[in-house]
Amino acid sequence: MLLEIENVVGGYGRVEILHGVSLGVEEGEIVSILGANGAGKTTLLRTVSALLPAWSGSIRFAGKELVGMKTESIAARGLGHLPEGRGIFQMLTVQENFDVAASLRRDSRAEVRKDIARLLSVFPALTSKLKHPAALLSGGQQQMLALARALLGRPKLLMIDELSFGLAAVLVEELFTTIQQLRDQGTTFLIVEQNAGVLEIADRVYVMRGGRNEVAGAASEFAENRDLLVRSYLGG
Amino acid sequence: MLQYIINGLQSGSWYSLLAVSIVIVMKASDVPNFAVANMGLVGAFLAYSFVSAHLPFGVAVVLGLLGAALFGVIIDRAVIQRLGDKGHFPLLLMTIGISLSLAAALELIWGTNSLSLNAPWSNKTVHLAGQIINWDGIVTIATGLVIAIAITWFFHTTAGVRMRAVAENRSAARLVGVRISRVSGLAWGIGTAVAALAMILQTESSVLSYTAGDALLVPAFVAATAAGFTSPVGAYVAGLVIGVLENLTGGYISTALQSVVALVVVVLILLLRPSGFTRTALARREV
Amino acid sequence: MMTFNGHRRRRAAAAVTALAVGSLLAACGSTTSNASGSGSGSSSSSSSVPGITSNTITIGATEPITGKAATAGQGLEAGIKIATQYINAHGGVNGKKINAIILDDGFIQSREIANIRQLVSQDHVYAIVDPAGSQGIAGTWDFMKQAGTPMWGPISPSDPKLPNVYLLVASRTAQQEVAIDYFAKQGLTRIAAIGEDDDLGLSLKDALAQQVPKHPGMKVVANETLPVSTSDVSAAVLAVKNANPQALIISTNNTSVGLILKEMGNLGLHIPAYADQGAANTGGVGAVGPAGSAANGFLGGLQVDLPTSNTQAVQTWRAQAQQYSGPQGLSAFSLQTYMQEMAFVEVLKRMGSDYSWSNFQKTANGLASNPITLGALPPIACGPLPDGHTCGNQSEIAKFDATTQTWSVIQGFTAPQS
Amino acid sequence: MPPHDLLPDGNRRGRRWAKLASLIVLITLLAVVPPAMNSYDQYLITLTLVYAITTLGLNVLIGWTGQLSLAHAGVFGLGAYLSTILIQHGWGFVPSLLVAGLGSAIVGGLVVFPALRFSGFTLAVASLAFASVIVQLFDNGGSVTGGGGGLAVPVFQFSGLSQTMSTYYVTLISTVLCFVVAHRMRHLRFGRVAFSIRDTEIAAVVSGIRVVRYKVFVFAFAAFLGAIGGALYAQLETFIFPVMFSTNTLVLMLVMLFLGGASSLYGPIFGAIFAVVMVELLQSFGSYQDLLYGLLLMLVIGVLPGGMASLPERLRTSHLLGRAVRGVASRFGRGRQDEATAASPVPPTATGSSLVDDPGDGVESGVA
Repeated sequence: MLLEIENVVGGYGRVEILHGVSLGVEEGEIVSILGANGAGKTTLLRTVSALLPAWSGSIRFAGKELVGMKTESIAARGLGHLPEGRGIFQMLTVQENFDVAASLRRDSRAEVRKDIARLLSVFPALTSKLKHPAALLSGGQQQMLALARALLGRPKLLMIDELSFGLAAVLVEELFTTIQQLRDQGTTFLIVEQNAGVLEIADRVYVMRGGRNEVAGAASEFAENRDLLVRSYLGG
Repeated sequence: MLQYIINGLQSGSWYSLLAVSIVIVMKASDVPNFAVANMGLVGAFLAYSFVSAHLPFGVAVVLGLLGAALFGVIIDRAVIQRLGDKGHFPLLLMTIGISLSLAAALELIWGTNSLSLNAPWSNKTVHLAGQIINWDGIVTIATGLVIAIAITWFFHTTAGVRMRAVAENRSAARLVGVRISRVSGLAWGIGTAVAALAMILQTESSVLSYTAGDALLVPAFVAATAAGFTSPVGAYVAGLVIGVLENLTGGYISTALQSVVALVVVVLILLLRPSGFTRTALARREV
Repeated sequence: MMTFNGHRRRRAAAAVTALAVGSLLAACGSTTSNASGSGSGSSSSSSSVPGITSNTITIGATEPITGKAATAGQGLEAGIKIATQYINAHGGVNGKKINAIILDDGFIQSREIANIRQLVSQDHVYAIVDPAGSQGIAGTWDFMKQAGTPMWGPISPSDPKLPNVYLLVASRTAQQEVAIDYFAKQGLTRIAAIGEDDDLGLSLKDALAQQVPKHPGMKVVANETLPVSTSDVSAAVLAVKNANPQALIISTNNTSVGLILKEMGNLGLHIPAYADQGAANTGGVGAVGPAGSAANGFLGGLQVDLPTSNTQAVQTWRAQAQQYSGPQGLSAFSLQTYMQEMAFVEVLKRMGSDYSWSNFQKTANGLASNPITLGALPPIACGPLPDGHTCGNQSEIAKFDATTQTWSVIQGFTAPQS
Repeated sequence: MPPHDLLPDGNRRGRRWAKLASLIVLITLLAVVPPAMNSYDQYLITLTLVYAITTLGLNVLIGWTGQLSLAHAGVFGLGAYLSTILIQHGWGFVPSLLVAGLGSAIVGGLVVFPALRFSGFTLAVASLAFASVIVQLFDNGGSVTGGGGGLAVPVFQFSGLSQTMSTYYVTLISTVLCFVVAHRMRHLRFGRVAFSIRDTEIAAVVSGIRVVRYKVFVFAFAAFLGAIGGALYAQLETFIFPVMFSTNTLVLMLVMLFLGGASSLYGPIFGAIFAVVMVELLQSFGSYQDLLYGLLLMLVIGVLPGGMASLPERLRTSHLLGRAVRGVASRFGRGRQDEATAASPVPPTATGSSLVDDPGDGVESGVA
């Protein structure tokens, strides 16, 4: 297991949201977490990244315990997190957004530059916008920047929170395809989604409800069996 | 008139530098540093001690600034970062506590008498366009300008870009591996050094005492606010505006009213332009 | 005998207060009303007059030993300590030793009031001697009147005309009036003024209103008011310069005086400038030190002789003050409270064995016919109210020489022209 | 959600009675004990109560609604000056107290107009300017305000009582009334609205609450309390001058507020006790007292970021304890949620509001 979450309890302030979540992601997989609003998906990702404290339980990444580590150290270990709302620095230019993300890189600047060039070839729309403040990008371009920026840190596993949010269906489709390609190049993905379209690229699926992971299975099962999906969302 | 404007630019430069310091610290730590003036005084008193130990003025100032920067880093590590996730109010109160403690400590160490921090240009004047201009005024205004440019440049270096990223979105910056504690330490170090520069300039042209910072704090915060707490250039300009307004008020209306009038005018400007003096503040608001 | 048992008792009292409000708030319900808590019935209980026992007389003072006026406060504290030490070493007063309780008020009004109340109602001092006269002391007048405790020589408030309050030396206003007369004598008629936006500035306004009309041809050409504790005096000095005056009178805190002198030097405004003793810190370095060469020729008022004077009285004080280990022992403030406490002891000696407050008042009110002359102070000649409790209005003027860093008296004790 | 809301109904009712009873005991003690004290102790207790009322006003403003308005020292002064001037012009004490309070409430309500436009620090600066203007009025009020020289205060006195005790009882009665009113408001719709303004202003707007109306009311109520505090302060000090209402006083108020606990109703009382008692206790440390005061302040806020009012809660929910409870609870499975909620590792603090305009931090919104 690349990422192993075991019986994690946590939440905001005094409010417990995660009541004991357990799940795992194997290297090279695309795993998706589905669930309605308020199911605790975002809270889970934030807890994994130590943006929220885990009250109890264990989170291991590549064999190392993450609970107790700082967010930036977790990122440095190769666990990327593309947060809800994208986390783009709006007042920075696109180039500067990349520069910040290069904080994670320990290799040469030339390497980083090469990577940026490669990412720009994946997302050509960004090329002409390098000197523009990110605030001026369209929603889709911002999502591309967020993805590209997260990839610049060369994560072993990238957690993505609501990739599809607020984007046109065509664009979502395009991004999903890109993710599939990236997986083929060796990146593992854990994707939180409300959009069931993710089932087309995911290997496995967990469904969360009320702060617990209720159902799990192969993505194909869910894709074929809409009934199962609906039931897992609504309970029963 | 010219004389009032030059005097205004001089005192305005003190406010500006403190305001720039406030903005830098605010960016990295998201805390309004009420201790800014007294932390700057640490550098001024150190410089004074080095001058008293017969070091050349320039060396003494550099050592004072370094000492101040180190002090800023220590405060950040020992106090601010420990409270980092506890929210605004505890941090705000903590800087008040730091300020009170520092004033008391400075009084204990350097005494209650006003001291003179003498620069090579102290008490020297130059005649310009029929006006008598103090050298310390010229040096202060020039230094303020240089620092404003330098800080603006800094915010486009890698470290500066990270600081801006942290200011805009702390969590997102951490998620891409920016080490908050380093950024915070850097900001407190640079910020305190800039504040120390302000206090060295101010105490050189007036007197050095542990209460020297009190009168500068409010105008400095007003300047920082006018800049929306984001733009060092805005803070710099706002500081100068306040300084000039104060002196013109003092000269043509009443010295008793000079601080109030400046404050009120700035508020009126804010009422007309809630975004402050700068475009960046506007951009930030739209986010 | 220089004890500070007041502090220990104060701690107890504050603890009781904390208990009374705090622990009751915690509302554990177990509080018993053991809260008379003031340790009141201590040494004074044997006598009907507070603060007097068979072998001690307890006096109290509150001074700004910390805070913005610490330089002055520490000097005022030093003088009381030095005087007390000296008196006790020489047998005390009629065999009784002086016990001086000195509290710190940090130059904060509410603490000044709390201190006076502590001294009177908890420490049961016989009299308040030489408290600092900062603005807050006016908040104790009502209380002092009700308590009846004598207040001897508060440093420089205006006279509240209360039966138990005696002002020994020239007020700020009186000093400034003397300065106005002095300028008139020099033929200087265009007068400028810079005052602080509090009682200091007000005293100057009073002096100008009183005294300028007495000199034909004299007029106030500039009258600037500085915000309290500002560090930016340039606009005010520039405004003064533009009015083209022949002399300047300043009534601000020490630091501002220094800044004003410095700014005058920078602007090339070379006219005589005067400040009263509190503002100029005459005899000390408070104002002139930081001003450097710009302080040359600066005129400072004196309520009490220069601490560098060679009169017998000042020499005796200086010999004592040199032994004093605390700060500001040799300052003019120290000399002032020292002399005033000496005068207080002189009153006590004249009272004989009857220490009642009525006798104190009778003795003090009778000084007009037989003033106390100590050498370093003008004669202390208190009389009955309404005006008699301003026991002296003469002041000196000294000039500062920046090259030798010394003060010298240029006009001896003089009263304002009436 | 305060923890007692989680208690079963009967238990909660019991605690409410216990609270009420202990409050009555407390007030009775405060009524009967001080006459036996000396005037110094009486002064200190009165000063504590005056500070408590004043800080309560600031608490309503900052602690409840998160509006960082810094006009409070000015409003405090306004209460002091208005009441004093009215009494000097022959008004009775109680009417002048009330008129000073209401008048200041109207003036304080005016601050709300910039507040509707500004938030965070911009409001702070605007309100600070407002306070400076007020203090300037004291300074330049000629014979009406006494200018920089100040004003002697005619003190109200019950016949048969000393001046100090009269002021004390007036202050005690005022304190009780102010806290009762504030308590009622806090637990009525008003208080919930105020808190919702603080926590999520946008949500409050969306949910149809007329934020403007409530803001005006909050600012006015805060100014009322501040002015009552100021009027009583004038009675206690018997002499007032403009410098008494400067930024130093504001800093003291902020210290009392945050140190006591900004969102707790009783926080101001703890803050006031600290401010008054510490100064007196530390006096025996001579020249080190200011340093100790500052360091102590830093220490308290470092240990108790939620202020002193959060201490009991903090003790109840310390990390170790919280973990232990959860550990046991999770073993038994049932009821885990409630217990863990009551004993979470993060103590509640009054830290929710943002002093600076929200930086648009999408990721963090919701944490605070």
